[in-house]
Amino acid sequence: MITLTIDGKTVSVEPGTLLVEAARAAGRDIPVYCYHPKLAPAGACRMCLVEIEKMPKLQTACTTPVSEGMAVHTTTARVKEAQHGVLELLLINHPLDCPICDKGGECDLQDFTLRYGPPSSRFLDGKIHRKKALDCPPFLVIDEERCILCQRCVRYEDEILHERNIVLIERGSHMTIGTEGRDDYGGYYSGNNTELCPVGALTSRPYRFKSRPWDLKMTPTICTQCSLHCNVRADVRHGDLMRLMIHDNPQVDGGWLCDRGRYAIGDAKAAERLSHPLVRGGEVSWDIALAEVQNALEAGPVAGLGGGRLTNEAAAAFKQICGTVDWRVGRQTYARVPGVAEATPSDLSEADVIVLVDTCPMEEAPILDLRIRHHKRVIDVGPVPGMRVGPAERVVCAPDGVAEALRGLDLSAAKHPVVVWNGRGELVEAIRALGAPVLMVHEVANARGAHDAGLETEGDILAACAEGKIHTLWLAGANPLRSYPADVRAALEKVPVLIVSDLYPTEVTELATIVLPVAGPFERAGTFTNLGGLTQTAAAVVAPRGLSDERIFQRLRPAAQPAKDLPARRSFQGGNLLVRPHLWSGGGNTRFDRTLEAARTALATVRVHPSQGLAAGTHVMINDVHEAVVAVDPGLHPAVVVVPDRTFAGLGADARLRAVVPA
Amino acid sequence: MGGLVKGLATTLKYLRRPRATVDYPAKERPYPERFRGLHILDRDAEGLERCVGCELCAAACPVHCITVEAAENPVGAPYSAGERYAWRYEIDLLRCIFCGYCEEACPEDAIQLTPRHDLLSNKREDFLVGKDWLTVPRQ
Amino acid sequence: MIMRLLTDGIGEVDLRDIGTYRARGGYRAVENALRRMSPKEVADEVSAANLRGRGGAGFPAGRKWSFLPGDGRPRYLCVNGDESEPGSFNNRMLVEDNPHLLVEGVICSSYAIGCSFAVIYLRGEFYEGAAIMGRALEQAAEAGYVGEHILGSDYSLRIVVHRGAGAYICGEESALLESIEGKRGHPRVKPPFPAVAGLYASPTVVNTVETLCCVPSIVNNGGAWFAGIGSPKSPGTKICSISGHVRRPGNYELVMGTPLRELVEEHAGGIRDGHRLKMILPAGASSAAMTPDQLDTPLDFDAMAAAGSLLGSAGLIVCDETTCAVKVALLGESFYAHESCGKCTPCREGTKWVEKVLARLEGGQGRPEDVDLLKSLVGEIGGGKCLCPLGDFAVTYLGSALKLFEDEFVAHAHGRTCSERLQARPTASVATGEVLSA
Amino acid sequence: MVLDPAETKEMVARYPERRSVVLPLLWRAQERIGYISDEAIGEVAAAAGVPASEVSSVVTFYTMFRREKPPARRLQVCRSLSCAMAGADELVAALREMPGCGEKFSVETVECLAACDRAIAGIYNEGLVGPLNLAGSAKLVRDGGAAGAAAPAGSSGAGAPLEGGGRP
Repeated sequence: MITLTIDGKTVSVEPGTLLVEAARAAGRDIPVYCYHPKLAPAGACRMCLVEIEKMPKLQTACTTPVSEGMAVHTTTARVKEAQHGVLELLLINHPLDCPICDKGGECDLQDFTLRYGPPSSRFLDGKIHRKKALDCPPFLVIDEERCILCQRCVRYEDEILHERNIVLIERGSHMTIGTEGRDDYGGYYSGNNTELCPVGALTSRPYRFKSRPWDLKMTPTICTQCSLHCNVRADVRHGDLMRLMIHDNPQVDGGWLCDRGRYAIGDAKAAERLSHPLVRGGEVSWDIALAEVQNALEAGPVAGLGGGRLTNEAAAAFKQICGTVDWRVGRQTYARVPGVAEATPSDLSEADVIVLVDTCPMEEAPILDLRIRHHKRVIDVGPVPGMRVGPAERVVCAPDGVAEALRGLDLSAAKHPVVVWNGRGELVEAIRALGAPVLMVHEVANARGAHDAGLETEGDILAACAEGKIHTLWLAGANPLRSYPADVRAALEKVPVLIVSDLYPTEVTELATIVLPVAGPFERAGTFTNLGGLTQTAAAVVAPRGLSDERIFQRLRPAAQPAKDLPARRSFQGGNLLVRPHLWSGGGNTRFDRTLEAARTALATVRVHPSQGLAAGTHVMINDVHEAVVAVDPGLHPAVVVVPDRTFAGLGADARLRAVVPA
Repeated sequence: MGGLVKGLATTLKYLRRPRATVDYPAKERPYPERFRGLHILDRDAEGLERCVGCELCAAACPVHCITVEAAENPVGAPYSAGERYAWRYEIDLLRCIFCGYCEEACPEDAIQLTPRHDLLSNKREDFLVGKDWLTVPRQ
Repeated sequence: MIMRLLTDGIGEVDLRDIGTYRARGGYRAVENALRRMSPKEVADEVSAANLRGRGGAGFPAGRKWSFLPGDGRPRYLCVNGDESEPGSFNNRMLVEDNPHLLVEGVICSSYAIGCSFAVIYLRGEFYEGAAIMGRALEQAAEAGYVGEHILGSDYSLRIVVHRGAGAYICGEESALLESIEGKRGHPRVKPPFPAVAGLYASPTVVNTVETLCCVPSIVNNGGAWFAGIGSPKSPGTKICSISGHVRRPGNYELVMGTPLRELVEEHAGGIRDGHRLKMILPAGASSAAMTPDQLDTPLDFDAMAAAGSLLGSAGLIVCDETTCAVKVALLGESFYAHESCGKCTPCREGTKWVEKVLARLEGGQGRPEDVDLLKSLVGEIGGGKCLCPLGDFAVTYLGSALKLFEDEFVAHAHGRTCSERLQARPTASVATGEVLSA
Repeated sequence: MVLDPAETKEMVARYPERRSVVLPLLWRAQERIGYISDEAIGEVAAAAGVPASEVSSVVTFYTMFRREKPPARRLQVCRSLSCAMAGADELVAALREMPGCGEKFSVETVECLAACDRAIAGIYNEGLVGPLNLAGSAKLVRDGGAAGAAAPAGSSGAGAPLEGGGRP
């Protein structure tokens, strides 16, 4: 430990601690703009100049590490004069449009000017005017005039994302930030910039002019868009969810959010939301609907599908009510690999080798990917590249050759290997043979919780439906028509009573006998278990539209005869048309969220290998029904074609791709 | 007896004096220019709303009688100069104490307290006034 | 006193030809070093020579080399040939007219510090210099001085010429490294210094062209010999670039410690006819002005610092009495505002502000409070408040001029202009084809 | 393709790390087509292994890189101290009044060219020229090529006595 004094106060900190952090430990606040605890020191803004005894010049507290016996002063006349100077200079070209700025009220430039700044400006020589309210789709709005060029965003792009979506343009007093060479942001993590930005230069389109910070009621909760469960702070005004902010949990999210998690706030206000229970198409009261449900539960063999959306409590209740329940609606078959140690997101930071098994974390759990792309050694096995950013040793194999490729890996030299797998395909034996802890990436948000609640069953419920063995099937937030290929519709049509509890009218509510509108995310409280086995609480921050799943199950009695003797599970993987998760298409209901609309492209993208001879941008038809546009990806196995999950209904192993000549 | 005379004399004296009351509402007593009466939302020289929906009035209001919600000006047909305007601006006049803090807080001189003071209705909801009531008409 | 250590033969023979260069004893230092000396011995001679960096700061090269940690990481040598300080043009001459001397210096120095990859960073405007340097390296490689197993020894060295592209800031060593790494030329936070984490985060020495050109003669003649030349604390020679209102502007290689007066009056031929000296900016636009009464200051690092200015890279700009101190400040400030990299606040915002105020003063739109404003801005930008020295450079002349010529600033602040004083030359229109006298 | 792939490969191999090749390749692109096109940026980015946006950002930092095709004749006049004291501003103003400025030729100001002994110094296309006078530089931008009074200078020193660096 190193002992030093800051403004006469003695403090002991770890060696290597920067003065700005030591000062915080001593209870002194040193104003900073460019400094950010998650970014490397830049020394750019010069706001944190302090006086250190025996040093002739003022030093930046954000770049100076502590040393033994150092005597630091943060409030001397020289320091105050320097702070004065820096703020005066920062403000000369600032537009001072605080009244219309979204950052007003939580802006460091406002706060520090009030605390450390000059009372008025001596600058009379005409401000430099720049572009304002520059849209940077899908979510960012850039205001070049307000920017103080602290370069936090630019460094975040470089150091955290290893992308360069926002860069510095020009130099000197002409310098600005922007997306040089393109009009949109082009990444999955733009929203963090709005929080990193100490001023109102980077704000978000969905929150634009929505509220003032002092109007907001702020509640910590979790995001349930994917299985990582990043911690968020939900800001509510007048009962409406205005925005989600980072609520740093080092074990889970490391203090970052992806754009889907941050901006998926439109459910509560979506016009399409189901408002009343429906029985055979007619609106009824909850009492009548639940009585019908109870009758159906007692009329014959009952099974339930779903659970990935449910809280742990609701999942347990679902299991109790239906008896035979399976959360595995999509292609995933494992929530954890039996007999293998479970890894946590933090383990990724410790790992020396990471093996991606036919998994693309950037699409399936984007914040997890931020921990992976830093790594020097990532082995990326599978027909589709799992790493979009950062170096990786690519092991390309055919869709059915993954197990074989894994057998070729030798991890014995690795001290701390971690395997990342999404639980798809028959790979359990091959993965177990690797002998490394496994971090599962789940297809649905609470797969791990559903697994723990016992929502797994031997055999195939949908196949049982097709064979007429099920009388009442309850789909709780599950939509097999989007997740499963081809012949599911026939199976569902065979079920005498189909109960669907969901937020929106979907393909399955059309077939349903009874439809129950349920509370969505941020409308219901409960616990969720993430991919690393961590259970956290979600809060209800806005008024529910519909009853929560848990409340519905509480009002029912268990089914008389849960379905038994189900046929064996079928594998849905096959052929070379691979259906893979895509951030903006995942999670079935994303398509209804208006705030996310900006991120969705008009046409889905199909990825093919260059050897297929299709040029990027070519329009293709899938099964002569779905139109899509081609992207060429040399990282693919030459024979495979990748389509985004939950985008094209009813794709079987026999799906065909046909190029059409662009108009 | 003396008292009666004295009283009558006073009455007579006041009879000749000008009247202290005015014939309201036919006539109105002039108020000082800075009298803090009912609010208006002013317009700028171009006829655009001055209010940009910054909510500082609402923040300054000690009785929380102002509600503002802002939005982005529609392209081509802006309500106010610049990027932002208030699509909702409500004052609960029954709660207002006419302290004038809103006027002081306003960076755009949009909300102003006028000498007008005719606060009359027999329905409570009439005292919850919105933009249509507050905004001065275009010249 | 003129002593031609680095410029010997320039203007007389074509030293760009390796044959000519070798005929005059060139590449002897490489042979001496590689055949007869260990790397440590070469470094020791340079330390003994007390060779101080010619780039401006005057830091001893031998000490700079000694900071390299021996932790197995590769080491690099970067030659700073980004000469951009207004007034300084001595490196250009060395690069264009004596390229093999630099190559020889680079080889000896690389050998001394144990580096096998060296970069000669030349400013982008040196189109011809880069071509000359490239040819010199080819010739040196053919002759076996550069490449694998130099002169049959175990020592191998690769040298590349890397061109800048118009950025004064790349003369700052860490910005130069960023530029070599293919990035924007933003100075880095120090520490770590380049010696510890420089190019590709490896130990790196950055020396300027002239410094490295001194090395061959030190290797050939020994450090003690070099240390005996000129001022005891600043030994050797210095190529002084002198320009402005003198009769014979040009480069003059002088023994360190030669009085300023000798350079100005003897070698440069004195002030142009009919005029008298007003001030000298001894290290280009970034130095505090010196006045005629300081002409006897010896040209070495310490004496110039003691006189309140600096030797820097010795790019002297001489101004006669027709020069307006405010106009000079404006020209300098526009330069720094243009060249500020923009990374740190005081330099980015401050230089532009000062430029605007000075432009107003110069254009007759001054305000009485402007002089105080300028003085205060000198304090806000200077005094080590910026990330790199550019901020200090940007206000050094201004700070000195505000003291020396305050009356001129005050006069401008009250609306008087004297810009016509700078336009001493007859101007002419294109139509008449009349020639501007030059 | 703006760049020659074989040459690019050779240039990448010169450096211990790939991304150092950004500036050399940008120069090569500018030599080939006169400016840095979007296509060139893409090729440089691919060769250096950095995102195109970053290459683009680097281009905007350095003043010598152009993003647009320039006129055939370009004169850049130094405007820093010594040259300004010799009348660079007046020279530039006069040249800019000439017909064809901006289309047939361009006159720009640049900062110090390290040729103060040849004030007023300039760069004509890619060669140093100076001392410039009005007649010579006018002829240069009008007719191109080497012009008498503004003959492209050799290097500072060679062929002229060192002590008398100033040109006649």
